[in-house]
Amino acid sequence: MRAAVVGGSGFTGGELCRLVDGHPDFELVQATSREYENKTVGHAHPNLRHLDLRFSDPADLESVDVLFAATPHGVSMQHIDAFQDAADTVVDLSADFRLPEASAYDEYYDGHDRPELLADAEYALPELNRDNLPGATLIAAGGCNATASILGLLPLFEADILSGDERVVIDVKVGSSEGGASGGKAASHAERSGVVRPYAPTGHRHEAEISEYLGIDVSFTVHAVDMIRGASATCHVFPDSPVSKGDLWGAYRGSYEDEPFVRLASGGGGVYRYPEPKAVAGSNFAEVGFELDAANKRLVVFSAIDNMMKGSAGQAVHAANIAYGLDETAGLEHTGLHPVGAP
Amino acid sequence: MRAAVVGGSGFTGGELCRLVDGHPDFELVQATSREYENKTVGHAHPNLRHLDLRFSDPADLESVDVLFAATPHGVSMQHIDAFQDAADTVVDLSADFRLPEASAYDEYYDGHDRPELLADAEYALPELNRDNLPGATLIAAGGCNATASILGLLPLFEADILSGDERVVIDVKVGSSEGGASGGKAASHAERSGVVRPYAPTGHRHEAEISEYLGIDVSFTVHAVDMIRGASATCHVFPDSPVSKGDLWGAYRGSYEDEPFVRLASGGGGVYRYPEPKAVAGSNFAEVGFELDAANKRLVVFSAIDNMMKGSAGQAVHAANIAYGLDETAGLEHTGLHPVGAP
Amino acid sequence: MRAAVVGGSGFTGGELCRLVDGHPDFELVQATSREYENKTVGHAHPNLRHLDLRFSDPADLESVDVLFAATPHGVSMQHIDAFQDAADTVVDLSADFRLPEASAYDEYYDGHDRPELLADAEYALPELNRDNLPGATLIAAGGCNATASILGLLPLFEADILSGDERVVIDVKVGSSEGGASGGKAASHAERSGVVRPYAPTGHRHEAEISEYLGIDVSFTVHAVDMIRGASATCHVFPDSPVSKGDLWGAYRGSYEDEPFVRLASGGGGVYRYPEPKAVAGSNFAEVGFELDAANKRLVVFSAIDNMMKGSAGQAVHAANIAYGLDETAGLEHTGLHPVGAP
Amino acid sequence: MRAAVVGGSGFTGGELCRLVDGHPDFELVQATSREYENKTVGHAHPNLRHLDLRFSDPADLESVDVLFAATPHGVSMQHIDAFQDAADTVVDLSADFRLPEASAYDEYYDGHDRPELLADAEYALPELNRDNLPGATLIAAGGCNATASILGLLPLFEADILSGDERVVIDVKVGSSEGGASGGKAASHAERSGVVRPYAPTGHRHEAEISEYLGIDVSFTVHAVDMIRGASATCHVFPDSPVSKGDLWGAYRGSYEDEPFVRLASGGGGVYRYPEPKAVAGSNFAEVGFELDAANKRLVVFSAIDNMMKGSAGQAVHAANIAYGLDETAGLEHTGLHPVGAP
Amino acid sequence: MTECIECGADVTLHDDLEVGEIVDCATCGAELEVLGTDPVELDTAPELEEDWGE
Amino acid sequence: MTECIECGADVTLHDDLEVGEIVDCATCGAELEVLGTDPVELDTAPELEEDWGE
Ligand SMILES: NC(=O)c1ccc[n+]([C@@H]2O[C@H](COP(=O)([O-])OP(=O)(O)OC[C@H]3O[C@@H](n4cnc5c(N)ncnc54)[C@H](OP(=O)(O)O)[C@@H]3O)[C@@H](O)[C@H]2O)c1
Ligand SMILES: NC(=O)c1ccc[n+]([C@@H]2O[C@H](COP(=O)([O-])OP(=O)(O)OC[C@H]3O[C@@H](n4cnc5c(N)ncnc54)[C@H](OP(=O)(O)O)[C@@H]3O)[C@@H](O)[C@H]2O)c1
Ligand SMILES: NC(=O)c1ccc[n+]([C@@H]2O[C@H](COP(=O)([O-])OP(=O)(O)OC[C@H]3O[C@@H](n4cnc5c(N)ncnc54)[C@H](OP(=O)(O)O)[C@@H]3O)[C@@H](O)[C@H]2O)c1
Ligand SMILES: NC(=O)c1ccc[n+]([C@@H]2O[C@H](COP(=O)([O-])OP(=O)(O)OC[C@H]3O[C@@H](n4cnc5c(N)ncnc54)[C@H](OP(=O)(O)O)[C@@H]3O)[C@@H](O)[C@H]2O)c1
Ligand SMILES: [Zn+2]
Ligand SMILES: [Zn+2]
Repeated sequence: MRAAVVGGSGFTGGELCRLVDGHPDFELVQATSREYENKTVGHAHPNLRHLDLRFSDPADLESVDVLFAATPHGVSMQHIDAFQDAADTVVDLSADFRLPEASAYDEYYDGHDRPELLADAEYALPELNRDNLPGATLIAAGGCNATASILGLLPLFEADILSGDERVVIDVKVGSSEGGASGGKAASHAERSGVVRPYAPTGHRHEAEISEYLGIDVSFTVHAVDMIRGASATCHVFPDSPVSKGDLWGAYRGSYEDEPFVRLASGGGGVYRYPEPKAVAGSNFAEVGFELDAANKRLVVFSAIDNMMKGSAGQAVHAANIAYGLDETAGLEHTGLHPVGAP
Repeated sequence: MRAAVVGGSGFTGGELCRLVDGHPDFELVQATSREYENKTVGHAHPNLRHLDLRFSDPADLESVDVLFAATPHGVSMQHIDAFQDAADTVVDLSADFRLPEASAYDEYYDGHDRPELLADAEYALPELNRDNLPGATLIAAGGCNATASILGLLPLFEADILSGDERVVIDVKVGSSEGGASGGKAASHAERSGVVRPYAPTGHRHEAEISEYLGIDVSFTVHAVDMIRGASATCHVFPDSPVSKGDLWGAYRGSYEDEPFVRLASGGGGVYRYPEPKAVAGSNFAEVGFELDAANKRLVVFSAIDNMMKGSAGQAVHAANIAYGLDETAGLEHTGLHPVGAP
Repeated sequence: MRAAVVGGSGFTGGELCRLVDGHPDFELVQATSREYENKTVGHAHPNLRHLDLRFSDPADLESVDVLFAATPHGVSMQHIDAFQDAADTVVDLSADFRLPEASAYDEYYDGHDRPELLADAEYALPELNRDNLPGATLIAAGGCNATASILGLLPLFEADILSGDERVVIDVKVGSSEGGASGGKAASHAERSGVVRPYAPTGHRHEAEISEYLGIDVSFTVHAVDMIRGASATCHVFPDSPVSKGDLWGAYRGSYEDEPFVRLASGGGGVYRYPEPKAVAGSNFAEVGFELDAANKRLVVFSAIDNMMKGSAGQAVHAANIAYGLDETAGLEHTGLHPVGAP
Repeated sequence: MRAAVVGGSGFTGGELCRLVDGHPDFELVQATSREYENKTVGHAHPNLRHLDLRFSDPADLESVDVLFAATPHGVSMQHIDAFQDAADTVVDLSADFRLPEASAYDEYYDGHDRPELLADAEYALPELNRDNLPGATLIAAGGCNATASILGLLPLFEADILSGDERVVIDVKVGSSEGGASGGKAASHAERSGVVRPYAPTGHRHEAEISEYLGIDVSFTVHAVDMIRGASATCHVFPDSPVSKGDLWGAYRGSYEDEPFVRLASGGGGVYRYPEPKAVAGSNFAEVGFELDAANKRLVVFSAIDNMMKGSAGQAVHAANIAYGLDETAGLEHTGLHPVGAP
Repeated sequence: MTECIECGADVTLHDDLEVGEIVDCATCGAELEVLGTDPVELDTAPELEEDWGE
Repeated sequence: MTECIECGADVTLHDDLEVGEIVDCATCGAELEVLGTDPVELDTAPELEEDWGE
């Protein structure tokens, strides 16, 4: 199948180029960039220096089967007709088609240009929405912090441990690639290295997705820490009734035992006892785990993903695989590295 | 005044050597180490290569005015008689004398050898306990995570915004120097770089100090992140009655306006809007700030310290200054650096 | 084909487990560890948590086609008979079979137990020794610093720009995984982060390999820097006769144009102009490039590899592919990531 | 004495503000910034939040005793009259007055506006030029890479081990603060973390300073590595006649034994055996050391500084202290930290 | 195949299992002690409380 | 005060120095073994060759 990446010079666009190129069923026929038009893809992404492809203008879209859009929020809603003219299936990585109600865009974003299309879009996260993906033609990959949070909490809802009225604090730690390739003073190496920096103390937009798909309001705070890839969500959960470790194992194994891209990590021995971004970096895996704090009637849920993969490009390819009835793991086999630094 | 550092080859012990050596009123006459006996202090601490002092055996204590003990938990309670024989004032950095009740040691630690001395000890944190420090002869420096947490929450209690029955989640992020100089597999550079690693999901011992000194039970979780120095506490607080930003500014300015080592940072512009460890690294400053999440009836309080300074050695010297009636900031003038990495 | 990894709990052993498991023609039937016997491979290597395999004792070797030994120097020469009994082909990652002359082991190491086998061994580096690998039964993967250095300099010899009498300074920068999983004080996160640390100022053992395979004595100095994976060699070369950039391009393209795992990077635009470890991290690629310093009659050659891949496990699998007549790139398709931190 | 910092919002300007503010004999009366005019100094430099000073326009200079200019190359030569009108002594951190000959500016820079002033300027490095600093009114702080290199090689010239005709390779590794506060894509955290990146393979401008002050042409290559502060120069030196370790110790002790800011580190035990930036970070110390490679008739000299201190702001204050006859170490007492990360 | 007593997942065990051996569960990582081999009986191994420092 | 045999710098030593003790030179870091105390005689201590890995 022929595939194009709009926004191919960006961070998630580069990952899409890599994944599509290495995918057994896809062929990368186009990657767009206005800034790097006519330059090789390797100019922007050194790991793709061996690719024989040059960036082209997003105004000249090739006819393809699937188009991945990795552009900033607002671009896809503006160009969606062109995207759909060029491709049978559009997978959008921005927030433009993640929420079903136009009103949510008014509240959390700057409104929506094409509200009538929202009903056509499917949220990409397979663990949440697998059943609706086959045959989907407009797919919206989830936000990375929302993905980590939803994956952590979902089993508690599926097992009726949470109903939606409980208090949930989500304390997220993310790497610098979340900000995209564009940079700025706060993103410079000298200012951004070694930080634990509250960057969205309250009111982060991903609250909208979590609220929409889990039906719960969450207290959400995001910190920038010193890694490049990775999003780690620590959910502090206060269920109304006491739960046991057995209940929790039942819930998490029930939801994820057959999931190809979720691994459970809750205690045990060795260096890596709970989910952490290093353990999944570069891969499409999510790690999820929990601990019980009986004294405080609290559960602590940990969830870790690579924001470039499970949190964006990998999730997009995973959803496209399902949409087309391909092997779910096609093109997503890389398991990550050990040892690995701040990847 | 003559000063000795027991455990001078360790991480906090090295900082004490540096601070005592640079202090206008103290003279460093002894630093102990069993492993490095007879070696120069610079052998363990390269920043002190210019010091003309060798480590000596802790069994041969010099007679001094003040003895700083920077030994692992359990050592001070065992050697306290020798310490008090050698020095008028003992400032202990371990947990051995932080809690007033022996029962707390039974619950959180492995009991206490000398419970009768607990009543003599003063908790070092001046912002909490300044009035009791002048003339104190047994001083217990607070735990680093507890110090960060207490400094964040204290104004809410002093201003009656919290009473002690509320739900408080404390999500802490710490650097690798917290583990001391001894190492181990999980502490190796390859395994520890770039992590967001849940290392104390529940039941961390510092809960005891917070509970003791603020009178509130907290839901406490600690993560290791990629920095060497620094502890950052994010407190998610749910007060019973609504508060305004004005109330909060009143509370925090009320508690800290005259404190020489607390800076407020809550919003504003630029790269550094909220407290973060980089901004205080190497200094004895704490940064404290907050944000209001009205939608969730939540306050988020951020607090950042250097665990080697405000979280241990700096706090110890600060308390000693007060105990002896010296200028509070003597020997603690270094303000930290900018730019700085993961210091 | 059935494959075993002796030393499977170590750093290069973990990479071998990953590569063998993902290889289309190999099946991972055994990974040994004395320390972690009976534990799952995922206990040591979190990225392999999904593998259904437990470590076993190296004393109980399964019968396999190929055995990879990833043990410290000295172990393979001691157990080589057992290895060869268990497997048709032995690929050793240690230095034990890299040098053809026993005398070199006397000079650079502590002698050799089985000098009579040295003549049977083939050096694994395909760019240097491809022709001798098909059918080889004892293969010695090169040292990582030697590999980086040889790849940088080889074209200068193949194009007769160097003859072996010239002065060559090699200034190497390496990551912490080079030291293996065992740790120690200098390897702790607190001491090892952010360093530029001369760790082998002179007399590094890899000089022996370079001298053996290129026929030149080099001035070799190795620095530890803050990355986990990666070895970067900067070769300062003073040829006897002037060369032009055209000569150099001719030499490097001549040697590497058809090599599946070497990419040239010499100037050009963008962020990544010359070889650097980030651009190849996680992959089996080497990047090689050069610059001319006419004023000083100097060439500067840059060469960057991932020491865990091209510098050890990847090179070993590459050589095994050639030995068995498989597709050279089988199991080594991962191209690395962008963006990526200190992987 | 009253002091002003022009370019106070930049990296070296921030350090000057910090040093001047903490200096017993200086009072910080002005810090300029066009971008941050009227904002507090703490807005740009969070470690200086407690300072009660706002940036002002460089067009409105206060009358002071000493003016430190921390502006990009070219600014001081343009505004030198205004600077000298405002202050008795001008200490410039840029390259504008480092070289005595206008021709050198034509060759290495873009020419010079005020060549007639070059003869008035004194190079700030006290270890090289102490005798000419007392009473100097125009002082040029050395380049950071040049400073590291000169400090490493100087004793070899002073002891006649080098004469100037020998081959010297200088391989430098630097942190990201060298690039200043302005940023750019290559300086972003995601692209700059974890690198070993050749950024000046050949032809670096600091060659001019080294050549001028040591009288030798050097083969100079600079790499960016993952630290914020720090410059480390490894000099590979090939003397014409053999030297012994005793000769070297004699040379280095002879040059530096009485220097307040140079420490020797050459072998010995422990983690920190040779000079490295971590050991001096935040301080005005330089560490210098060497090793003999008899087999290759080579000396390896290591030299490490903090580019923000000994490599710029600290050197500037040190020189100002000498110019005014103050205690050389006034305001420069901070000895650096241990442990410390990538400061 | 035996069930892990911590998380309930199936634990794959090797053939020559011996009483007293410690294995870890691949799902939850729990350290399990082999109490009997025929039938296989597992119990949580007394965990070495590792101090991760502070 | 005694001279370091490696670098020639003065080595400050403590009073109750004993034969066989190992001290390091503050200038060059060399490990020095005390061979005699009256007068003080120092020799390079046999260095434990520490492998920094590769
Ligand atoms: N980074 C993450 O972790 C992450 C995770 C989940 C979702 N996302 C979402 O993914 C999208 C891309 O993020 P990113 O981090 O990859 O951003 P990025 O690095 O800034 O890349 C943006 C890309 O979009 C292109 N672009 C920008 N404006 C455009 C326009 N008007 N028309 C066409 N192309 C345009 C840019 O190239 P040219 O300007 O050269 O054309 C560039 O290739 C965003 O919507 C983001 O929210 C990102
Ligand atoms: N690191 C932090 O951030 C931090 C913060 C707050 C409080 N603290 C507390 O401060 C204390 C020291 O911590 P650290 O991180 O500096 O530890 P560290 O680096 O491990 O140093 C421990 C020191 O104690 C000495 N020591 C150990 N056992 C001893 C014994 N039985 N008798 C005499 N000396 C002994 C050691 O030297 P020899 O073995 O050579 O004698 C070493 O100098 C601990 O109680 C810790 O909880 C640490
Ligand atoms: N790290 C690199 O970048 C790199 C690059 C090129 C070459 N190499 C070479 O590759 C080899 C492995 O290096 P590494 O970094 O992976 O080391 P490592 O992490 O220390 O691993 C060593 C492995 O060998 C096993 N082992 C140790 N002694 C053994 C013995 N006597 N018998 C059987 N197994 C034994 C260990 O497991 P148990 O002790 O549990 O059995 C462990 O699995 C070394 O020879 C090294 O020089 C390494
Ligand atoms: N960074 C180092 O390690 C290092 C080491 C040695 C020497 N140096 C030299 O020190 C100087 C400053 O370097 P830096 O790294 O601190 O740079 P920086 O962070 O970019 O700061 C430059 C400063 O100069 C000001 N400035 C720029 N153009 C100006 C103009 N035309 N008139 C007045 N002010 C102007 C800027 O503020 P506004 O634009 O807001 O006015 C800013 O405060 C450079 O010459 C550099 O070569 C730097
Ligand atoms: Zn289990
Ligand atoms: Zn000496």
